[in-house]
Parts: sequence; structure tokens; C-alpha cells
Amino acid sequence: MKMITAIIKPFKLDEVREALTEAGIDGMTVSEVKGYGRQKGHTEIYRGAEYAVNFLPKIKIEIAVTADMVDKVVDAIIGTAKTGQIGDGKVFVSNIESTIRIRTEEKDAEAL
Amino acid sequence: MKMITAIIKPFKLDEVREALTEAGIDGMTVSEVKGYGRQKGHTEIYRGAEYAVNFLPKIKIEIAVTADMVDKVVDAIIGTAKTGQIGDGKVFVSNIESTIRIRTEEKDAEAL
Amino acid sequence: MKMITAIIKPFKLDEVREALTEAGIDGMTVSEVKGYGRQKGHTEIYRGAEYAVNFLPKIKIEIAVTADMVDKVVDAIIGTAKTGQIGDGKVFVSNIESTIRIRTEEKDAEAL
Amino acid sequence: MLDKITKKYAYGGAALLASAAVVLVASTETSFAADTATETKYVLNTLLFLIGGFLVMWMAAGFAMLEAGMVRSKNVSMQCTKNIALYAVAGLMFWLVGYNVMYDGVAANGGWFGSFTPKSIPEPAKDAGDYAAASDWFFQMVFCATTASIVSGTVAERVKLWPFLIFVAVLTGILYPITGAWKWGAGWLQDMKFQDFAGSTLVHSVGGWAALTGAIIIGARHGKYGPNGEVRAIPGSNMTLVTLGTFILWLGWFGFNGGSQLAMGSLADASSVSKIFMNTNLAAAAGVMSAMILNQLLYGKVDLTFALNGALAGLVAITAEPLTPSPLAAIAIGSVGGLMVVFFVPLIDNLKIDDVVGAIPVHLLAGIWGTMAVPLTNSDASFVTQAIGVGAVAAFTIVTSSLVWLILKYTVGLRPTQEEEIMGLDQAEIGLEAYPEFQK
Amino acid sequence: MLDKITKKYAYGGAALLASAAVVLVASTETSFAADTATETKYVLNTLLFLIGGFLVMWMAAGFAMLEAGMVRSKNVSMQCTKNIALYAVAGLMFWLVGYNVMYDGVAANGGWFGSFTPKSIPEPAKDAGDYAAASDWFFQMVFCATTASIVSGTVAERVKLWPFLIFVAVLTGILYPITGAWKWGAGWLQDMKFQDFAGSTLVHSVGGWAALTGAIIIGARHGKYGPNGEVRAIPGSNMTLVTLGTFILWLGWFGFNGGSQLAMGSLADASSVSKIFMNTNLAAAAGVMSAMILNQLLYGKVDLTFALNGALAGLVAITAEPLTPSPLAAIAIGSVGGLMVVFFVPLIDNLKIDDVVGAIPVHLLAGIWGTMAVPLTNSDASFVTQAIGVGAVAAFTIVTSSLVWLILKYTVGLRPTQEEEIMGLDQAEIGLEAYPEFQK
Amino acid sequence: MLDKITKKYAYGGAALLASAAVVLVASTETSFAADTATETKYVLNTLLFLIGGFLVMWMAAGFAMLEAGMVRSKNVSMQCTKNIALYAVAGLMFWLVGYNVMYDGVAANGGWFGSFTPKSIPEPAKDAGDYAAASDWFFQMVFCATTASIVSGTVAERVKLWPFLIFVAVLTGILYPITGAWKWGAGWLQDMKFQDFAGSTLVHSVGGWAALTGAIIIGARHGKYGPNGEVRAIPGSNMTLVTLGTFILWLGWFGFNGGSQLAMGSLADASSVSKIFMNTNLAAAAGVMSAMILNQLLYGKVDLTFALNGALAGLVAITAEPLTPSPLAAIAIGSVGGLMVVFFVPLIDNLKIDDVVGAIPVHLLAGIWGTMAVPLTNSDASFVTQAIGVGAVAAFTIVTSSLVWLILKYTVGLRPTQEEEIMGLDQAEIGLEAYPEFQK
Ligand SMILES: Nc1ncnc2c1ncn2[C@@H]1O[C@H](COP(=O)(O)OP(=O)(O)O)[C@@H](O)[C@H]1O
Ligand SMILES: Nc1ncnc2c1ncn2[C@@H]1O[C@H](COP(=O)(O)OP(=O)(O)O)[C@@H](O)[C@H]1O
Ligand SMILES: Nc1ncnc2c1ncn2[C@@H]1O[C@H](COP(=O)(O)OP(=O)(O)O)[C@@H](O)[C@H]1O
Repeated sequence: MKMITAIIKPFKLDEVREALTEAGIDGMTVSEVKGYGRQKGHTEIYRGAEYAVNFLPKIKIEIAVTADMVDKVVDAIIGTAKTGQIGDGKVFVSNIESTIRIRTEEKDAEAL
Repeated sequence: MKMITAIIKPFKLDEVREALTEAGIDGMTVSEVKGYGRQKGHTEIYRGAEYAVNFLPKIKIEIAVTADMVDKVVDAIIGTAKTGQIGDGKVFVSNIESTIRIRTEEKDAEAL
Repeated sequence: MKMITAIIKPFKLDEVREALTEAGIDGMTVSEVKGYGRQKGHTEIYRGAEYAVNFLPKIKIEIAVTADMVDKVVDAIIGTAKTGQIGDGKVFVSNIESTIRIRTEEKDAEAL
Repeated sequence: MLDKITKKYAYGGAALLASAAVVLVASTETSFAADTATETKYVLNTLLFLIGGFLVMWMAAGFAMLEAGMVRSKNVSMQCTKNIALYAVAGLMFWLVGYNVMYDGVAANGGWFGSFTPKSIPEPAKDAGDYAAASDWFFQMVFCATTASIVSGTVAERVKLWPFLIFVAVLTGILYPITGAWKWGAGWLQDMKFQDFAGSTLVHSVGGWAALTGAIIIGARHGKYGPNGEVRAIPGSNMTLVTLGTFILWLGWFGFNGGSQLAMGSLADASSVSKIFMNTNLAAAAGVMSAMILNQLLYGKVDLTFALNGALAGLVAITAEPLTPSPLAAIAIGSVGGLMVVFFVPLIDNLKIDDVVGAIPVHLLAGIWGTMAVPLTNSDASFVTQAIGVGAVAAFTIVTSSLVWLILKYTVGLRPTQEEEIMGLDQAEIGLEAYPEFQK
Repeated sequence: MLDKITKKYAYGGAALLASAAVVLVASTETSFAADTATETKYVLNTLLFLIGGFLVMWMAAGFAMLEAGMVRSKNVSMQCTKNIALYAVAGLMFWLVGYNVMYDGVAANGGWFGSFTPKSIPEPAKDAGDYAAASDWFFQMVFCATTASIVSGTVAERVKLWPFLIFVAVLTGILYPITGAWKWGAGWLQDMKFQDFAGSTLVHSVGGWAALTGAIIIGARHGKYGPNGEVRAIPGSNMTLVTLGTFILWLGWFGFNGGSQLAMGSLADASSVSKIFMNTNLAAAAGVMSAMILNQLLYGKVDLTFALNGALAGLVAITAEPLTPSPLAAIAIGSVGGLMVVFFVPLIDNLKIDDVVGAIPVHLLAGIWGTMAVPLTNSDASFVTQAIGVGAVAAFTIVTSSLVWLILKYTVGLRPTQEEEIMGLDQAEIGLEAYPEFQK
Repeated sequence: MLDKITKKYAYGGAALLASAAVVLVASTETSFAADTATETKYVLNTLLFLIGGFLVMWMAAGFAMLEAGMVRSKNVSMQCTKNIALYAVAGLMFWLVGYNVMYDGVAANGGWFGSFTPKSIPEPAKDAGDYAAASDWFFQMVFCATTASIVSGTVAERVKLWPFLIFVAVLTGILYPITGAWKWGAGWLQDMKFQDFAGSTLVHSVGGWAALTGAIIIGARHGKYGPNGEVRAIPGSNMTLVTLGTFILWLGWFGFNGGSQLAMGSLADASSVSKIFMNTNLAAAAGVMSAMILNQLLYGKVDLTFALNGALAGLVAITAEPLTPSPLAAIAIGSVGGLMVVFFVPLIDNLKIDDVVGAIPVHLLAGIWGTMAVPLTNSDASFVTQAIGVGAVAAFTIVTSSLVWLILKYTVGLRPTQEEEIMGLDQAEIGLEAYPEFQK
């Protein structure tokens, strides 16, 4: 099993989610994160003093999938999350050794 | 070393934490996430317009453990987080290559 | 490629970020988490009733790097995040199988 | 009203009698001037009702904010809904029957209650009396609404919307007006010379008893008490709202107590209203400080919610008699209110009575204290009569409000399901999170 | 003012005429008493303007809070900036030209508008008339500011700061005063006996039309309507602020309607103000309940924002005539306002008119309803005249405000870029998040 | 009070003198009418104090909200605690000694201070004078509390609760009353004809100096200035609270300035109060706009907190003389206040003086500006005397408040530990997060 972790721009979430469900994905876990990267933050002036906003709001999506689904899922993400502008984000793929569904104690592929 | 990542229902957090400490776990990291899965969200009506709440609040718990502890920990989680109702969540186990305790620079098992 | 995950004390974030950029790191993803560990929470009294604050605010930093950078990055984190006091946090290193930059579809080292 | 009106002349004392005498003597020659003076008095009395009334109306917002801050964010939209709705229900019911039950022909019914009819208002040009009838209605209505606001805080986070509003309708249309009639409607408690200037008993204790019976009959919030009976703290979601609400209530209280002088057309009345403002403020300030100091001594730190409750307890305590105490006495009366908060909030909690905002110590207990303290500064009052008044109002309100809560419980049901309670009433009944964007 | 002043004597009726007669008869002998009485009246009338005025000023805060709660948190700082600035702009413009356009020499210009000059204020000691000139200015100014507040809510989250403020300057300096002159400036609508006591049409509909044209010309918020035209809900970020704002507005409305009696120096006036308070409160309460009940019936639950909008719609509806209705009639008028909210909010949404706070149903439609309902209780009004007034004000405001919006659109531009809109106006134009610490 | 009372007759001018003459002439025959008129005046004067007083009391809530919004969320409960407590402390101290130090027998002590005794209040029926004694106490007390509120904002986020409250007790019981006595207590500054209508110097600068000495002696917040001395912005946690607080203060200021006319029983007084309302509003509006425009020109965008501070600076600036300026002069005076905010906030920041809310530019600097501007419109004032007043109050307040801060620093200590400051005072001293549920 693989874990696909995508960092995307927040306003793309709904589109990506729809693409993923179309790609046959039934579940995912999402969280709000702050990103630092080539897309630089911005400088604000508060009461005359400058301050840097270094971290930009991003969304992290984690999707556990069977190995055969990885390409399809990555494509779905890239297909929808890409705007072509700096800061679109990354996709990371890593390995999961086992997966359990808490409710049924099903394992691995059946747990998804 | 293994990383155990559990997605659970928020109101179960305290119970799970207690079970984990009883199982001999000294540390964990928790975050608030939103989940999408078989447990469907709900439709709300705001000022006469429907809108879908697709993501439901979940809690993610991350626990780094030595390999021998994995089963015990997974059992503790399943034992307490299970309500038998859809949406109880998942447990993912993956590998960690190394662990360091920042304070002492101890490594791996000693870092936990 | 490796994923370095560090849990640190919140007020150390800016320092760590600066050390990382000095170490040549261009990107990272940050999130707010709550930690449970040897550093115990505290007991508060609200309207005469005690309650335990078990989880303490921490920051999680995730940095994807090429394998050769791992030590340098870990050192930079430890060098700045360490206060020597309990609760300084952990660093976890795990493996990433692939990385893609959404904007350009570049892969792996080029995607960072 | 009769009683309070009578009272006002009593306070006016010598000066007023003297000028009244002049009126009679001078009346043949200066009838125009006398008329003008009478008209001016009418206007000024009416103005007191209107200003006092809008200040007390504003207290409805104070309760709403305080309660919205004391509940968890998953119940905030519901708490706001209840508060705007209860003010609306009180305003309608007190017109439909409440006012007349309280004031219309109470003597004819043996001093127990008036008539179950809507309040009608004369045409402006024909409005006789010492003040405009509508201004009096307005002023009395906002008192009635206050009573309902007290209840909503205590039973927050675990009662369904519509059953709660039915309770409010009965409370504001019938229960509050009946005990009100006994005293302010010139009923039997008035005949006994029971003293309750602005309603420590008639408003605050009535609200407090209705809240207490509700808290017991509805039961505690899920998770408030552990399996072994241990008390679990459930911190409120927003302390600035609690602070804002308390400041609003403090401000409104100047209308509550000051307006209860019921007249402002003479030197003596205006002076009385002023003394009431001063005493009201001193009692509240003393309540804050006594609560904070005791809190620091007992717990080694200051709990903001105790300081804020202390202000309110000081205010409730002085409400039964804000006029006769000296400044020092006002400080003493308010201080005791503040101390009561720090003592009784945990005590009530330990009795497994789940009072989300502390309304029982603040409104009920400090209200009883304030009522019993009247004889200390007002020689017209006696401890026995005060005790009879407190007891009679308690008995009536406990019995009747329990009955209403129980009927609701066993018919439409009071509580949401446990699942709904856990998910929060906002999602269960309102379909609208109060802070949908902020991660919780 | 002329008209309203006239009206006030009419309401005073018999009592006032009688006492006026006495004044004439008694004048040679009791001239001092008469002067005192006149001076007291002057003071009391002035006081009504000042109290009414500060209550309506407070409504500016109510709109600010309500709107800050109805927008997404990324636009909250901007919404607060617009609200404090619009109140400032209105206050300056209504001195610079607004007041005199509305009240100064309207008859000389055929009843269409007054003079384009700043308002000057006499020295206190030489202030003639029935009330202080400055108190009248203050009271009229806050009405003007209210009109602008209505607009800011509807067009929230998608209009640039300075262009919006330019619109406000024109609205408060010229547009509002012109239609105001027709009636309250004793212009042609006044001659026709058009009735609008406190401004259901002159304030609320004017604001509503300006908001509607703005919403159409600026267009909907990005993402409000789907690619297939489906309506997408965009929940407001903070329901306690919306609740607080509504309570503030309700409180302020006592000044809005009560102060519009324009006099408080006589029994009849004070009684009228009181009746207005009562009717205002009943209509608002009825608006809450009718909106909640219809909401429950249609949707199976209660939407807090509908309950709050219901209060406001009840208030707007009673504003055209808060004095003549009986309590029951006030309840009926307010109820219809509440029902309109539940019907028209979704309808307007479906017409792809993006009204962030519901100002169009609340202020425009309930304002029309209130104005057309006047003849039901006030025999001085006729449906035809009311319709002419509503229509004339509509025509003028639609045309002129569209023109201003369009000129701004094609010169400085009204909308931020889509990118800026998505990132939020706080970041794009204010550089300051409203809640920088809270994760969203 | 003596002085202000004197002043009020001066303002009353011709009209009042004339009617006073009539009183004397007519007194044998129309003594009743004269008495009635006197009584009515007494009531109206008292009413002005009560209304003005409750509006200024409400400013305590305004400061609380503004400050709660300008601090980081980890210090919000503490800031709320300080604000409710300082209002309580001021209320008690101003009764215990403050009032009499300021007003009782100042001449007997060479015009420097009065007597260190509690304020006692006559029985209502025996209350002589032009207004109720208690209403005057109430009105003066809320001014005193305002002074303390100014301090709490500047030194927020880094001073321990109880030491801060001890400072407040000394400030409100002794320091503020002493400089107050010099002018309003008919002391030596009054003899010199120093002019400060509602307290640009006596209230706002006193608060500002006490805040400034505090900021310097306590030092800046941890992290406010970088290791190389660079200024670091620390954004406030909640901009709607800052906006709400500012609107509350604006509303309260009508009581602050309007009530300082100290009388409302005559045409001239009522007219004066009205003119004050108008000028106060114009100055505040001008402050908003001048701050916004300068802000836009200098920084290319509008900072909401500058716009809000601009309103307050406009208000402070007009406070020294809200009556004599023409509308245009009021606009000019307020505008300069607004400009000062945009100039001086960064400047003070660069001097490493950490003023969390901007109270030093707003209250101290705009207060000095307002005081020095009095001679521009009031021929009774001279620049030299104004400068002497400003300087004397500055010298006294700087020295004495520094002394108090220093004594506290070297005895009980003023600052929490750095660790406590980093974790936030809410956790360190209050044990209660303001927003416990929201992730930060
Ligand atoms: N090395 C990294 N490790 C973890 N997250 C990263 C890394 N580099 C970038 N990110 C995440 O991806 C986001 C986008 O990266 P950025 O460099 O700004 O743009 P792009 O992906 O278009 O090159 C960042 O905001 C951050 O959240
Ligand atoms: N493939 C997946 N990858 C990551 N997280 C998932 C995945 N499937 C489910 N989840 C998480 O688990 C939660 C529960 O899953 P769900 O399918 O609703 O119920 P159940 O676990 O009972 O089958 C989801 O809300 C989501 O957070
Ligand atoms: N086994 C673990 N798995 C995941 N996170 C952990 C684990 N142990 C500790 N942590 C995280 O590290 C933080 C610091 O750990 P703690 O034991 O308190 O101090 P220290 O790292 O100094 O020993 C915790 O708050 C928690 O977030």
C-alpha cells in the first residue's frame, strides 16, 4: 500500500476531491498546513512596521491507496491542482506497511 | 522503528490516549484533520441554499514506536476507538528510518 | 528521497526556518499540532473544577530532501530547536518513494 | 405599579409634600403653571421609563453574548437563537397576557393575579396618569424578558429549541407575572410590606428558580460529570464575549435599578435615581473585587469568569434595595454577592447541578441575599416579611416551573439525543456553525 | 423638518391645543411661566434628538458587526474599514451639503431639493426654534449614515475600498438628501401627503435600491454561483457578531422610530414616543417569530440568520408608521416582514443577485411593505400616494445610483481582481487579517 | 466642579441672564412657577449627568474590547480581567478618596488638592444645588475610570495583574484627582483660566503620561524589538473587537463631551450640548478620514487600526474644547489628530516604546494638541496658560506615576517571567484561555 501526500493550493481542494472520487478513491484525510517554498510570502505593514508573512496557507491531502492506483491518483491530483503558477505544490509517495479499518478490523486493501 | 498513524473520531481522543499510556506509550502527536470517506457528510441549508459539508472532523494521532510495540499499540487504538459505526477511522503503519530526540540527541528507541 | 519530520516548540519556528534556509533548504510544510510526552501538561482550575490540559502546542515541520541532505538538515534542526529543556521534540526520518512538483511535473530531486 | 408609585411619593418626602401643598394653595391663580409642571413631570417620568427600558432591553444582548461565550462553539448558534427568540417571545407574551396578569385588577382577585387579557394602550392625547402607559409597559416588559434570559444560560447546550421557547412563553406570560402581581401588582405581598425595589426576588430569583428546576429536570450536559461522579470543567469558548456580555449587563443595570424609581419629575426622584446609580455601581465594583480577592486567596489565581460573575452578583444583591444603603453599605452588600460566587459555583457543581453560566449563584442566591439584606438599611422592611416573600415566590416558582418542565419532558421532550448533543446543537437543530471557518 | 414638526402638533391633538389656548389667554400675566414651559419643551425636544441620535449612531456599530459576521474571515478587516469609514464620510458629507440639500429652501426649488451649502449652526444662546439646530442636524445625520450602512452589507466582499467610499459620499451628500427633501424637506411628496414616519422608504428603501443596483452592476462574488448557475451558500464567519449586530440595531431602532416623533415636550408627544417604542418592539418580536416559524415549517429547522433578519424586517416594516397601529396591528405588520425574509432571501439569490447580508429583503422589500401598509392604520395616508412615493423614490434612486456605480466601474473600477478576491480583500487592500492567529 | 458650573452660566449667556432677571422680578408673585422651573432644571441637569455618565461608563467596555483585540490571543483573558477590575477599582477608589481629593476644599489647600475622605451623599429629599450630588459623583467617577483604561492598553501583555491594579488604585484615588483638582476642583490652574472642557489634558494626557512612564519602566514585550533593534510588528488577534471597541468609545464620547457641559436645564445649555455632539462627531469623522488618506498616501494602503485610532485621536483632540469651534474648525482639529496617529505610531515604535494599542499618540499627543488648540477658537484661553497647564500636569504625572511604577517594580515586581510572557499571561496568571477551542 502507498500513501500519497499532496500539498496543494487551498482553493483547489474541491476540484481535486472531485477528481479523486471520479478516479475511484473513497477516502482521504485533509489538513490545513502552511507552506514555505519558492512562492515567496509577502511583506505586510502593520501600524507602520513591516513584517514578513513567510508561510502561505496550503492544504495537505493524504490518500492511502493500493500500489496499482498510485499513478491514476497522482495524475488526478496533478490534473486538477495545477495552475501553472508557482506554489502549486508537491506530491509525495511513500510506503505503508499495513492498514486497518478500525470499525471492522479489516486489513490492507480491504481497509480502504 | 514504526510510525503508527490513526485517524479517529474526535470525541474518542481522551479514551485512546488513556489506553495508549496504559499500553506503555509515552509520547504522541495529535492534530485536527478533516476526513472524507464512506461516512458521508451532510447537507445544510444556509439562507435557503443547500451546501454540502463533505469533510468531517477527525483527529489524527501519530505514534512512533519500536517494531515490537506495533501490535499492542494498534490493538489499544482499535479497542478504544471502535464504536462499530461508519467513520471510526483507520490505522496506518509505516516505517521510520531514524528518530532523534532534539533535547538529548539520543537516537531511535532511546529517543522515544 | 527522505522525509524529515520534526516536532518542535512553537516559538522556535522562525529560528529553525532560518537555519534550514541557510542549510540550503528551499521548501517545507508546517502545521500546528498538539504533543503529548514527558513534558507533562498542566492542571487548570475553571470555576472551581480542575481540568487537565494534556496536550501542549507544538509545531510539525515536514521537509522532503535528497538523501545526502539528511544529516545537514537534522543538524540544523537540532542546532536551533534545542533548548535543553524537556519537550524540545523529535525528528523522524522516513523514506519517500517519489516526489512530483505539481506545477511542472518534475520528479524527485528536481521537484524540490 | 401601584405600590411602586406610592413608594415614590414616600421617597420624595418633605420636599414633595411641601411643593404639593403649594400646588393646592396656588392652584386657583397659577393653574397654567401647575399644568405645565404636571406635564413636565409626566414627560420626565415617561422618559425615565423609556431610557431605563432601552437600557434593560440591551441586557438581552448582554445575556446573549455572555452565554454565547460560556458555551462550547458547537452550541453557539443555538444559544444565540434562543436568546433572540426568548426576547421576542417575552415581548409578545407580556403584551398578550403578562402585563395584565401582573397589574390589572390584582386586588379583585384577592391579590394573587390580575386579568388574562392583552394590554391595551390609550391614544397618546388621552393618556392620563403620571407617565405614558406604553412607556410603563415597555419598562415592565424588559424586566420580564430578563427573567427568561436567566434561564437560558443555566440550561444551555442541552435543551431543544422549541420546548425551551414554550417554557419561556409560559414563564413570561403567566409565571413571572403572577409572583410579580403579589408585590408590584399591589397584591398580598405588597400588603404585607414586602420590599423588593427592582426585583432581586421578583426577577432574579424567579429566573433563578426556573433555571434550577430546569437544570435538575433536564439533567447535566453529557460528559459534565465523570463515571465516578467527578466534576469535569467545560471551559467556555470565548472569554471576550463573556466580558462584553458582563459590561452590557452592568450598563443595563443602571436602567434596571435606576428606572425602578419609577419617577424622575421631582428633585427627590432625580436625586434618588442618582443615588441608585451610585450604589449600583459601588455594589458591582465591590462584587468584582471581593470575588477576585477570595479567588486569589483560595485558588492562587484569578478566574476571569469569577470576576465577571462577581460583578453580576453584586448587581443582583443591590437590586432589592439600591436606594436606602449608604455607599459603604452598598459596597458591603455587593461584596457578599461576589464572595457567594466563589463559594457557591463549585458547590452547586458538586451537587451535580450543571449551571453553565453560574446563574444560580448569581441570580438566585445573590437575589435571596439581597432581599434578606433589605432590613439592614431600610426600616420599612422586616426580616420575617422578607423571608415570607422569598419563600412564597420560591414555592410557587419551583412548583409551577417544575410542572412545566416535566410536562414538556414527557410530551415533546426536552433533550436532544445524546448523539445530537455530542455533535452540538448547532449542527443538530440550527444547521449552522457559529464559526464555520475556524478549526476547532 | 417642517412637515414632521407640523405632524407633531397634529398628534398632540386636543390636549395640546387646549394648553396652547391657555398660553394665549394667560400670556399677559404668566409670561414667565410660559417662557419656562417653552424653554423646558425646547430642552426636552432637543434631548429626544440627542438620545435618539446617539442610539441611531450606535446602529452604525450594529451594521459593522452584523456585516463582519456575515462575510468570510478573509474580508472582515475590509468590512470593518468600510463601516467605520462610511460613517465618517456620511458625517462629513451631511454637514458639507447633505443637510441643506435636504432641508434648506426646498420649496424655493419646486420641492425637489434644497441648497448645496454647508450647514451652519447658530450660537447656543441665540438658538431659536423648538429644539437645538445642532441636535436636529445630528439626528438627521445618523439617518443618512444608516442609508450608507445598508449598502455596504449587500456589496460586501467584492468592491474596492475607495470607489465604495466615493459612492457613499455621493449617496450621503446628494442622493439620499434629494429624495429626503421631497418628503422630510417639505417638498412635493410632502405636499401630496405621502406618509413615511421614520423612513421605511426614505431611508431603508433608498439604501436598499442603492444596494440592489450595486449588487447587479458589481456582480456576484466569485464562486457564489456555480458554472451551471447553481446557488452556492457561503456561510458567514461569525454568528455571534451577527447576533450582536442585530441586538445593537434593535436597540438603536428605538431611537430611530421614537426620535422621529421629533418632539417630547408635551404629554401627547411623550405618550406617542412611548407607543412607538412599544409598537417597534412588538413588530420586531413578531418578525423574529414569524421568520422562525415559517423557517421551521419550510425547512424543518431554524436558521439563526433568518431569525435575526426577521427582527430587522419587522423593524423596517413598522418604521413607516410606528405610531398609529394598535399593538395587534404592529404585530401583524412586523410578522409580514419576517415572512418576507424567508421567502425573498432565496428568491433573490436565485435571481443571481448576490446580497451578502439580506439587505434587499430586509430594507428594500420590507420597507416597501411598511410604506404601503400605512393606510391600513393611518387615515391620512392613501395607497395611491404611498405608491407614488415608493415609485418616485425607486425611480430616482435606481437611475442615479446606477449612474454613479457605472461611472465608478468604467473609471476607477469597482472590483478587485479575481485573484485578489480569492485571496481576500483583507490581504489585498488592508494588509491585515482580522483573525491572524486562528487557523482557517 | 465650581469652575465648570461657573462656565456653564457663562455659556448660557444673555438668554439665561434675562430669564434669571425675570425670576427675581417675578419672584414675589410667581414663586411656585420659579420653584418648578428650578426643580425642572435640577432634574434635567441631573439627567445629563446620568446619561452622560452611563455613556462614559460604557467606554470601559470599549477599551476592554479594543484592547482584547489588539493583544495576542494568549493574553486576552488577562486583558479582559484587567479591564473589568480597573473599572471596579476606579469606582471604589474614587468614592473612598478620589472625589474629595479632587473637589472638596481644594481652595483651602492652596488650590493643590482637596481632602482625603470618602464622598458622602445627602439624603435625596435634602439634596440641594443644581443637580443631584450622586449624579455628579457618578459622572466624575467614569472620567476617572477612563484614565485608568488608557494605561491598561499601552502596557498590555507584560504586566502582572495585581501590581497593575495597585497602580490603578493610586492613579484613580490620588494622582488623577490631584491634577484634576487644579482645574476642575477650582484649584490654581482654574485661577489662571486654563481651559480644558472635557479633559484632553486632565483625563487623556494624564492617562497617556501614566501609560508612557509605564511602557518605559516596564519595558517592551519580549520579541517586540529584534536583536539589532529592528521593530517587529505584533498583529492584534481580533480586528472586529478593535472595531467594536472603537464604535463603543465613539458612542461614549457623546456623554464624555456632551455631559461636560454640566447642565441641560436651559435653552443655551441644551443648545450647547447639541453643538458639542455635532463637533464631537465631525472631529472623529475627520480623524478617520485624515488618517486613512495619509495612510494611503504614505503606505499605499489603509491599515484598519490606523483608521480606528484616527477616530479616537479626533475625539481626544476636540475634547479640550468641543463647544467654541465652528464645524469647520472641529473638522480641522480632528483631522490633525488623525494625521498624528499615522505619524507618531511608527515614531514611538522606533523609539523602542512599546505601546500596544497606540494610546500615547491617541490620548497623550492628540490630547496635548487639543489643549493647545483651544485658543484658536476660544478667546478666553491663552497659549501660555494652556502650555503651563499641559506642562504642569505632565511634570506631576510623569514624576508621580514613574515613582509608583518604580516602587512596584522593585517591591512586588511588575513583569511576569520571560517564560510566562512567552506562554502568555492567560495561562500564567489567569489559567483560562480566551479561545480554548480554536487552534492557534
Ligand atoms: N522540500 C519540501 N518539503 C516539504 N514540503 C515542501 C517542500 N518544498 C515545497 N513544499 C511545499 O510545497 C509548497 C509549494 O512549493 P513552492 O516551492 O512554493 O512552489 P512549487 O511547488 O510550484 O515549486 C510549499 O508551500 C510547501 O508547502
Ligand atoms: N484511503 C484513505 N486514505 C486516507 N484516509 C482515509 C482513507 N479512507 C478513509 N480515510 C480516513 O478515515 C476516515 C473514516 O473513513 P470512512 O470510510 O468514513 O469510515 P470507515 O473507516 O468506518 O470505513 C475518513 O474520514 C478519512 O479521514
Ligand atoms: N512516540 C512519539 N511519537 C510521536 N510523537 C512523539 C512521541 N514522543 C514524543 N512525541 C512528540 O514530541 C514532543 C516532545 O516530547 P517529550 O517527551 O515531551 O519531550 P522530549 O522530546 O524532550 O523528550 C511531544 O509533545 C510529542 O509531540
